Amino acid sequence: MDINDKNYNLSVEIDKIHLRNPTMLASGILGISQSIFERLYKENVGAVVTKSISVNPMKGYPNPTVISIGGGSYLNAVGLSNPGVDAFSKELSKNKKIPIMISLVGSSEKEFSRMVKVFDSLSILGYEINLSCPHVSKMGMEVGDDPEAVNKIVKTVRMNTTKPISVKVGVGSIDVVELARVAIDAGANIITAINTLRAMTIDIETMMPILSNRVGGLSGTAIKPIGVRCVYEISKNIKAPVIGCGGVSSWQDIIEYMMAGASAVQIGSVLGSNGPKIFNRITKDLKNYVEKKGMKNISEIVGIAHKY
Amino acid sequence: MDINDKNYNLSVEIDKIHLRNPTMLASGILGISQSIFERLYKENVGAVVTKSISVNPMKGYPNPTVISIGGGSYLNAVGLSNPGVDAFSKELSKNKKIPIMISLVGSSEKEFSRMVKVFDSLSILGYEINLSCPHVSKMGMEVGDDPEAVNKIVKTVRMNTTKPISVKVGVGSIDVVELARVAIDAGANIITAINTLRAMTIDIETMMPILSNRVGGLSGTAIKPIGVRCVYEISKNIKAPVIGCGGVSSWQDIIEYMMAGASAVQIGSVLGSNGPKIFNRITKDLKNYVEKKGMKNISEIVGIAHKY
Amino acid sequence: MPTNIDNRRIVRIEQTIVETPTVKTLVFKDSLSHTAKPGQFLMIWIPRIEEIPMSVMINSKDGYAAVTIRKSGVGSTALFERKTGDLVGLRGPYGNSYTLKKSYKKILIAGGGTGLVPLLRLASYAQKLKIQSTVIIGARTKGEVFFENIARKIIQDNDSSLKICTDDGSYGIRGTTVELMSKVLHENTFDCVFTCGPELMMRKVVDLSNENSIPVEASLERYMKCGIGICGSCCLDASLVCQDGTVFSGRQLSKMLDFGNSYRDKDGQRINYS
Amino acid sequence: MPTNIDNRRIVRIEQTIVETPTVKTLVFKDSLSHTAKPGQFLMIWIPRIEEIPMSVMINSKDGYAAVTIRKSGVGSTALFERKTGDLVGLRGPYGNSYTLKKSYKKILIAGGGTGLVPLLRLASYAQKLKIQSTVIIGARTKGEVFFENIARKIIQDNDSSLKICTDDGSYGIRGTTVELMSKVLHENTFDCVFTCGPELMMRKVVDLSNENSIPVEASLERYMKCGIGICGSCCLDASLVCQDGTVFSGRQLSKMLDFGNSYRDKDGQRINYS
Ligand SMILES: Cc1cc2nc3c(=O)[nH]c(=O)nc-3n(C[C@H](O)[C@H](O)[C@H](O)COP(=O)(O)OP(=O)(O)OC[C@H]3O[C@@H](n4cnc5c(N)ncnc54)[C@H](O)[C@@H]3O)c2cc1C
Ligand SMILES: Cc1cc2nc3c(=O)[nH]c(=O)nc-3n(C[C@H](O)[C@H](O)[C@H](O)COP(=O)(O)OP(=O)(O)OC[C@H]3O[C@@H](n4cnc5c(N)ncnc54)[C@H](O)[C@@H]3O)c2cc1C
Ligand SMILES: Cc1cc2nc3c(=O)[nH]c(=O)nc-3n(C[C@H](O)[C@H](O)[C@H](O)COP(=O)(O)O)c2cc1C
Ligand SMILES: Cc1cc2nc3c(=O)[nH]c(=O)nc-3n(C[C@H](O)[C@H](O)[C@H](O)COP(=O)(O)O)c2cc1C
Ligand code: FES
Ligand code: FES
Repeated sequence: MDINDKNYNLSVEIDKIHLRNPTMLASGILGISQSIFERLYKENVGAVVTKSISVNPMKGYPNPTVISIGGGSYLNAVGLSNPGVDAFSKELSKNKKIPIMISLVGSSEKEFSRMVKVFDSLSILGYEINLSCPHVSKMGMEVGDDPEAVNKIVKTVRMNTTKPISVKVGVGSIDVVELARVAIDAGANIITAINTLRAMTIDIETMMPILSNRVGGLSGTAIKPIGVRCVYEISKNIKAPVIGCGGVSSWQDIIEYMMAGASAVQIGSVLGSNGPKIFNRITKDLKNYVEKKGMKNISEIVGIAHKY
Repeated sequence: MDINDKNYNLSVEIDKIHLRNPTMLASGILGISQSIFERLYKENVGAVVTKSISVNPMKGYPNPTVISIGGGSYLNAVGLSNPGVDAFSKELSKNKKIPIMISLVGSSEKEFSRMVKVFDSLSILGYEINLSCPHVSKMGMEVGDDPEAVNKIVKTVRMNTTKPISVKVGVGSIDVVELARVAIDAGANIITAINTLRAMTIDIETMMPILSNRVGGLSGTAIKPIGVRCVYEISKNIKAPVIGCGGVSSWQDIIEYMMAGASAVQIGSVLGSNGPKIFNRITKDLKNYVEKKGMKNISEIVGIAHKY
Repeated sequence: MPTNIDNRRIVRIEQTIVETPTVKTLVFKDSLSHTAKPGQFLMIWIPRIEEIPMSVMINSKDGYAAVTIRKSGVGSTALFERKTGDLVGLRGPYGNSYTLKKSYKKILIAGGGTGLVPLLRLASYAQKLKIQSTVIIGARTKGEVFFENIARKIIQDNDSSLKICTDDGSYGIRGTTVELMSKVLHENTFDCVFTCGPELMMRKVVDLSNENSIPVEASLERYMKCGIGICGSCCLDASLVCQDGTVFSGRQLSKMLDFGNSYRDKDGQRINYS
Repeated sequence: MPTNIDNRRIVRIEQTIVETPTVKTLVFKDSLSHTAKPGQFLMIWIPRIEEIPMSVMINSKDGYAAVTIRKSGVGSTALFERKTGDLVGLRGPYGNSYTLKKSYKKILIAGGGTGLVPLLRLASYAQKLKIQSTVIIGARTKGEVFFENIARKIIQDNDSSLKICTDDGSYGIRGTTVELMSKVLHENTFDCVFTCGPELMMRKVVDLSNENSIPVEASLERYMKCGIGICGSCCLDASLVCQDGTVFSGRQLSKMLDFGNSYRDKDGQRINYS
């Protein structure tokens, strides 16, 4: 890469993936439109992850599906609504320069192999397998909580692609480090941690759960210390790059995740209050940080907290 | 109970326990001093839970052990410091009128039976078994994640007392409903949910984890939607009263937990910013609520959200 | 009183007004909505049924606001059927708004159906700024014309500036909004055109304004889940209707491939306007 | 600039001042600490080693503050050994403070060792309010007397109002703080007595003041983890030293069973003062 590239000292390597900077768009956030991906790229995002895609289109749950609970935290139960593999491969068909990871969700090996076969000819970085959506039955976390299913699905995806595979883990009812180990042993290259945590909120005036699905996933500020802990524990115990995710809203949060062991960091909910321009602001702030500290490259800090 | 008691319409029953109102002090908060319990009782607390007590005194971890992370959330890794069963039974020996539950922690059946034998002659309501402390090895959650150990420990405590037993569960690596089921099947009467969630924070200036134990437990505002979800799921699936805990800072939070299925609600971290007088304020607010809604008793709303 | 627009407020419906057999206005108390800017919308929660975006209707009573619903699918029908005393939740107002420049002397407002909701709020703002408005209300047929009285009251100073047209000529002038607008443009000059209504109509209004080199702004609708720029379901080319809109300028719209051509369904698939 | 006292600030040690071989003052920049009230304390983080409570020492340079440490166990020794340029973390200032009433004309300040830290801050506040202070500094022996110059500077208006005593008579007057105080009380009248130092000394100062019907306030120490009223480790009877204290009045203290009698260890066991 050109040493004059203004992002040079922010560039990171995650397995075989090279990114101009460590920021990524988290899955499910603005994640269904190539035009939006192009806009985010202009705003300096390092890479984008798509909404989790399933074999068939899914309408998701009725609204309310996304609610702000204050303090920069959110609950969502969108129900993995997505246009399905065929419509979505058309959406991305003209992609050339945007670094895209496709998030996959499904309930059987067959579904995953079908999707990878369709997507693999596109110009994409690789895949993120969503094993951690906490609010859709027979998909996401219900798969992620079953090590045998994880093993089979990751192996299936591995057989169908040479591109890097990340497995997205969450706080479910199996230890996050164990889950990561199963995924890496089955052939995944990267771990993304974490997804939302199962949560709910009840409106006390009407006495009713607010989300139509009643239970959803907690994201945003509230989960940051849990995400940092998971990244720290995974990177301490598993030999694979980790992508951090959960509650990031500033460059300081990115640095904290990287010090805990993340090679790159995804940003989700905070787009709500800040819009796509947050990537531009945060990458500028990161550049300032790296320059002020006199680092050659930001990845010098990856996992540095493990020293202490 | 006298109908003229000013708390009459706030009184709740949890198994065999009668409380004048549904507020309780959470374990580990101000929980080692009989004088403090008396002060809290004057402030109108419904009941107090002691710091988790072990057979031997424990110094806990070096400081920092408790840190505020902003927005009403906290991380702690006190390491279950406590004076041990003998000193603590002396502490409570003169108790007459304060409704106290003793929280117990340990790593073997022998330890639990030893403690219950000492405590059972005191004037106390019952026990809360802490199976969910996320940051001390061989105690708390490491026991709680092992259903066989849970079964044995609860059975042991059951054999040694006729007083009500609550088991405190958390978000670990076994499903919270499953854990509650094991506990109730083994003879527990009540479930307390939830404890703190494993989390950490790194100071980016020094690049070091802040807690001396590095990893600790997240409490306060951040975890409320997770606590509400756990109470909702447990009370939906298990036939036993549930005590809610996690992130409560107002009367509205108490109502939300009760609508989710909690018969009483514990308050912890918010004592930090509000002091013991918060019990007085919240119980007044609850009384206003009950009166405004024209309810005979606050327990009318327990689990009401399950209707929808 | 809540100051954060994301806070969900539970409000009681204080009054219901039948506009047509399928259109109803619900009045409620909410100070944040009362001061919404023209073009902004609320997310209205019909508990345990749906949450749907609704433009904020004007209500002159201090602290009060309203929404006007056309009954269509599950959510809007449930909302339509709410009675005085029922509770609904709401959050917002969200989105940007029409821009009324102080230099404007005369503006053209063209729309129909519930598209009039933000336009009437705009007209009342214009009136306060002493900007003269010509309002075109278009409908397919007489029974679908509503808000005529409200519009007349707002632009009371000049009766001739309210023009109504129906496709079948059963009321007002026969013809479409765009045909009528074309005529009006020949006879008058305007500083800006503002539109809201069916997208194909708006496409034509925007094209016509662009051709006549008149600034134009349109308020768009897309399928919305979050309303706050997170979920992406409301995307319109590279824009988010909830966060970057709902109001876009003719300049922005003329570069958009989706505008007047396609929208996205609940699952995010792109669907072409027939 | 952080406005929430709970926010952890990482500060660089700008200066170290050796007071005695085992007592050192560290100066750093922190505006919140600069404006701490007398009696308030900081939680000082020595990264990866300990976090310990420390009273805020006065520092006249705007935006700067200091702490004065007596080297004892792991944490205080590590802090003692920090050099200029090293980083420490801090949060606070926490706790209540001594109360200086405007009506006061003359006060007695009695303490020793690092107990002088909050007392000197108090003396400088008193000076600003034009309240006359008599300061008694007590120590076991000459080598343990420090802060004499700082104290003299603060109460510069009246040299005779600084009195120093040592148990062994190696410096100043021979005798204990309490003995000296007893003498001073015979010769003068005071509106209030303020004390900080070893608890058994404070117990005697409080008793003596109570006997003489002079209002008295003492700043206490207890083992602290959270510093913010959560953990309960600092309990003193039904009070929390971190939240309700550190300063208590003679009236409050005279009702306390723990004061001067017992404290709690790191594990919460009650230990009697020998
Ligand atoms: C910014 C904005 C302002 C609006 N203002 C008004 C108004 O003032 N009055 C009015 O009657 N209508 C208004 N609408 C349209 C209204 O939101 C939809 O008609 C309503 O959501 C239909 O819901 P449903 O459950 O009845 O429809 P469904 O049966 O669920 O779906 C029918 C169609 O309604 C539309 N729709 C459904 N849900 C949504 C949604 N969450 N967001 C957007 N469109 C949806 C879609 O086109 C869908 O195909 C507005 C829409 C937007 C985006
Ligand atoms: C409000 C307050 C203000 C203080 N101000 C000063 C000051 O200005 N200068 C000064 O030198 N000392 C001050 N201290 C005392 C100081 O905090 C302790 O001496 C110090 O914490 C000892 O730590 P250590 O690791 O060296 O001791 P350890 O070896 O860990 O323990 C030795 C003894 O020190 C005390 N101690 C240890 N940790 C704490 C703690 N977290 N909180 C309270 N006491 C503790 C206990 O009595 C313990 O038995 C203050 C204490 C309090 C509570
Ligand atoms: C509205 C919404 C939709 C989401 N959809 C997905 C999804 O489809 N697949 C997925 O792996 N994660 C999904 N997530 C989780 C995010 O990718 C991310 O893991 C989580 O929100 C934590 O990051 P944040 O705190 O920065 O938002 C979604 C989150 C939100 C808020
Ligand atoms: C400083 C601190 C110490 C705690 N110690 C214990 C403990 O000893 N035993 C226990 O069961 N829970 C302990 N907890 C957890 C609380 O009882 C409670 O479950 C948790 O803090 C969530 O409630 P909150 O959000 O209201 O604080 C502790 C929490 C804190 C903050
Ligand atoms: S509705 Fe979710 S981004 Fe616009
Ligand atoms: S130090 Fe924790 S309550 Fe005082």
